[in-house]
This record gives sequence, structure tokens and C-alpha cells, in this order.
Amino acid sequence: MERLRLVENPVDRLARTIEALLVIASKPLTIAELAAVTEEETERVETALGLIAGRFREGRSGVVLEHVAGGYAFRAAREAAEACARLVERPVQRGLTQASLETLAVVAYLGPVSRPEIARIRGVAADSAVAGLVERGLIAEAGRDREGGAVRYETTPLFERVFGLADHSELPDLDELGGEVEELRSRLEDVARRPA
Amino acid sequence: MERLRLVENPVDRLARTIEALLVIASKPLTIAELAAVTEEETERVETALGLIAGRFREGRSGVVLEHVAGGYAFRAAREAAEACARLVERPVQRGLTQASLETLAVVAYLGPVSRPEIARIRGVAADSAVAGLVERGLIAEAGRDREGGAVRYETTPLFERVFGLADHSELPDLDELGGEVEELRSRLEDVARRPA
Amino acid sequence: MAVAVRELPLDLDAFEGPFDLLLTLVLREELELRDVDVAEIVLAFVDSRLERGDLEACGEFLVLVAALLELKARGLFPGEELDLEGLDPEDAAEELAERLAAYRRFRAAAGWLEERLAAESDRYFRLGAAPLAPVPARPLAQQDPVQLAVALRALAAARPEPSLRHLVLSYPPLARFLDRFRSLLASRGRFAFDNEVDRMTRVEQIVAFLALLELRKRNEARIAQAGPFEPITVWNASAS
Repeated sequence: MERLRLVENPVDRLARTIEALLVIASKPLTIAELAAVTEEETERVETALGLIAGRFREGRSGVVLEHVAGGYAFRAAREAAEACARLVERPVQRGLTQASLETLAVVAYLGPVSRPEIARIRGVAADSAVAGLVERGLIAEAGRDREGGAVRYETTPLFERVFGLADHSELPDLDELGGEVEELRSRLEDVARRPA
Repeated sequence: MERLRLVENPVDRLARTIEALLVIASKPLTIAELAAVTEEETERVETALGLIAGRFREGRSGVVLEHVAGGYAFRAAREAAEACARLVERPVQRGLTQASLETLAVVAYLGPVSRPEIARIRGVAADSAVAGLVERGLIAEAGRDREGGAVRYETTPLFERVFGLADHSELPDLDELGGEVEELRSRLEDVARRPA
Repeated sequence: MAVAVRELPLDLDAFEGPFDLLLTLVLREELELRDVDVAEIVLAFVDSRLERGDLEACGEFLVLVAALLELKARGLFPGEELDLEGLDPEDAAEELAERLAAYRRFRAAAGWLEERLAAESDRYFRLGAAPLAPVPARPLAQQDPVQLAVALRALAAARPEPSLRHLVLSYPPLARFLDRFRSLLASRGRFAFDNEVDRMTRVEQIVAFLALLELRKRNEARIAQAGPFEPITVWNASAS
């Protein structure tokens, strides 16, 4: 067997290259894309995809080649559906990270507020915390502060549900920090500017 | 051949399930995670991973199993690197500067560590290097050193993955990287004691 | 005879910081340390970075180098002790050596990471979700709103990130002191160093002292001190 593989079918090598491309791609790849990237003829790409489809098929492999509207992609075999569902379904998370909590607090009390404003108040960039909170649906975009300005964020109804608030007015009081949003904001920004 | 496969080794089925999990996972999966999700013993998971490693290895497959960042993941075969380079950009590792690498080294060995601590070691401000590494996802916030203190940073699993480290213990021992205090001190005193 | 900075094949901008530069110079085997004024190079570097305002963390470094130079300064005042506000030069040399050693290890670790990255340049993997993977859900447990108030109070109570930027402003460039001392020497012929630096911050005093050593080295000034901790008098060297 091993001796035979020395005289390798050249399509085998192309097939391996396409397998590699499919496993790193974040979207399905068309035959045209595969041909361009491998610098091969589309006919040979189609032949290679045929080989791959034989190797990566239900019952034989846990990785299955799928032809979808947008092109070709690997997917999980159907027999593994239950395990895949368990993998994707995350256990309920008990709390938020410090970065998320601080960012969420700023948006909840001062929102709508932009990322640069959040960064100024926290003293560090807020990009990934904001993106994480948007992905979770706890905050959402609320227009721009002016035309062409930075996108601003506010909390969502899901935020109110998760924190058990009937509405925004039920946020815990911060009286000692100044009741008005503007007052609070300028106070926080003053603190952030102050040298250590 | 096909008839023989009807009397399937039960580990084969587990191996296929794990293949399916690995192809949809967006990060390396630990043996514990695989065992939990497949509802199997860790020993059997290890046996199955051995089977998968044999099938998905360099030279045989375009998809390769690797042990990285404390878990297991699929990646592209090295022989397909040229085609992969034409398909995807690598924003994480492209253009890491000396400043970024030094900062990354400090965080990798000392993390969680704050920006002022990094600056103290490197003798220059670390703000933009830290921001760039956070942006790339190689380091992430890890709380503050005390309430209201400086934000601290640690490396992410993506760091280990990008650098191909099975875990942190694969980093070289810091003490073996040089830095003999006595030698430096005597060199410094040579400099200092020389009359102006 | 010391080699002038400009004659050395050094691109000061290529260094990451003062530790990087000093370490490189100190470890440079082919350079005979006797022949190179390392301190002068380091000061030229620090000075150029200070002028650009991008050397935020060099405060400590400057203090350490100044103390180290004090060892050298003993050569100027044989048998006498200068005191840079209690900074013992021996301790400073020890501290500087330790800081350089620590930096050297991390610079080596950065080099190791760079090599590793090059060796792994043909390893490609997918970033993010697989194209046909089920979309993950991340449910969050019920949260207590009091956490939000606590987080905001903490932000209001303390400066979250110490900034070193204000330190930069207090670092005058060496050149400013050189100019000032030169004009004093030109107009008066002599001046009392202590009077000039009396109201300055400690760091300003150190930079002023470095300027003084520089003038002495360039044979523009002569310096005298009656004894340890006594006032320093500076003369115009050409006027005597």
C-alpha cells in the first residue's frame, strides 16, 4: 500500500489542498474560488471535490462535505448531531466579567453612550467588551451622537429582564454621585483624567 | 471491505463524533470537554483521538489534528500553506512589532499584569502595544489588581494556538533566557567607573 | 578618548527604550567600553525621546542612570562624595543591573516568540465559527442590579489607570539646562549650582546635574565643591 502511494495521483494532492482550504474557511467556497486559490483548472477542482465527497461522507467520517447554495463546506455528520448540540449549548453563565460589568454599568447609567466615551470613563479600550455585550443582546446600537459621529449604545429589554428591572428607573440609586446623568458623566470623566 | 465495516469497532463511532465536534468547534477542545459532550470516559476519548490523529495527519490528509492550547483542534496541512495564504489574511500574527512581542512576552510570563507593570519592565510606555495585542485577541483583560486599580492582562488561548503551544509550559524557562545580574553589574560598573 | 555618539553605527530610533539601548551597548563585545561613552549615548537617546514626548516610563531609568553617572562623577571630585538626594550609587548600579537583567530575559523571550512564529508560518487554522456550525447560545443567569451601581461607584471613586504622561511634562530636555548654564557662564562667568536648582523637582535637579557634567566634559565649565554636601560652584572654563 505505502509503495503504491509513492506514485501519487496528482489529484490526491489537490484534494488534500482543498480539504485544507475547507477546514480553515469561515464561509462556503465556490468552485471558482477554489480554482483561483489553488491555481488549478475548474475541471480538476471538480474531480478533487468528487474524491473528497467520497472520503468525507455520512457513515464514513464525522466530517462531511456539503454542497450548499454558496459553495462547498465541511459540516458535522448527522449521527453526531446530539453531541454537537451539547457542545454548542453553553451552560448558563453565572456572572459577567469585570470588563463587561463596568461597560454595562456605564451604558445603563449614562446611555446612550459611545465607545470612545466608555473608554474614557474606564481608562481602557472598550471595543471587545462592547462587542461581547452586543452579541449577548444586553446592549444595542442607538444611533449616532451626530451625523458621522460615533455609534452610541443603550441597554435592551433583555438587559432589564436579566437584571430583574421593570424599567430603567429601577436601577439602584447613585444619589451620592450626583443624580443627573450629565453631572455623573462629567464627574466620571474628571476622575478618569486625573493623574494617579 | 464494506461488509467488514458493519462489525464496527465502537471507538470508530466515537472517533467520528469527535471529528464532527472538532470541525464545528471555534477553539481547541479539551479531553474533558470532549468526554462531557460525548458522554464517554476520558480513556475512550483518548483512544479515539489516537485513531483520529492517524487519519488526520500531515501527508495523508489536508485536515490535520493538532494538540494545541490545552486541547485538540483541526488545522490545515502545512503542505497547503501557499493556497491557504491566498485564501485568508492572518490579521492576528501579521506585522507583530518588536514592541508587541516584548509586551506579549511580559504578559505570557507574568500575567495577569497591568500596563504600568509592563512599562516598568520595558522602560517605555506599553499603551499602544497592549491595545494592539487586545485588538488581535492575543491578550485580554483579566480584572483589576484591586478595586479601582489598574486593569490587568493575560494571554488568551488564541495566543497559544497562534504560537503552536500545547500549553504555557512549552514556553522556555525564563531563567534560562539569560540575564545574569552579576555579569551585567560588572559591565555597568566598568562603564560607570571610567573617568569622564 | 571617548567616541562621539554620531560616529557610532547606531540608529537610536531603532531601540525599543532606554533598557534596550543600554543593554545592547553594555553587551556589545566588539566595542571596547573604554572607548565609548555609553552614558553619553544613553543620555542622547533619553534626551531625544523626551523631546518627542514619547518616553513616559523612563523616569525611573533616568534616576538610575544619573546615580550610575554619579559613580563616574566621583572621578571629577576625587575623594569626595556627591549626593543625589540619598540615592546610593552602589544601590543604583545594583538596581539597574537587576532591571537590565530582567529586561534582557524578556527581550530574549520576545526573540523566542518571533522565531516560533516564523516556524509556525505554514500552520493555518480557522478563526471564528465554522460555516455550517449551529449558532451558539450563551444564556446568562439572573443578575443583581446592585452590581452595576458597585461597578460605577468604583469607577467614580478611583482613577482606573495611572497615567505616566504627567511625568513627561516634568522632564525638561537636557539641552534646556545646557543653554541656561552656558548663558549664565557667559554673562556672569560663574554661578552657584545649588541656587539654580533649589526650587526644582528632584528629576529636574538630576537632569540639571547631568547637564553640568556634560559642560565639564566638553571643557566649557570647571566645577568645585568644598566638601561633601557643600555647594557646587561652576566657572566658565575659558574665562579663568
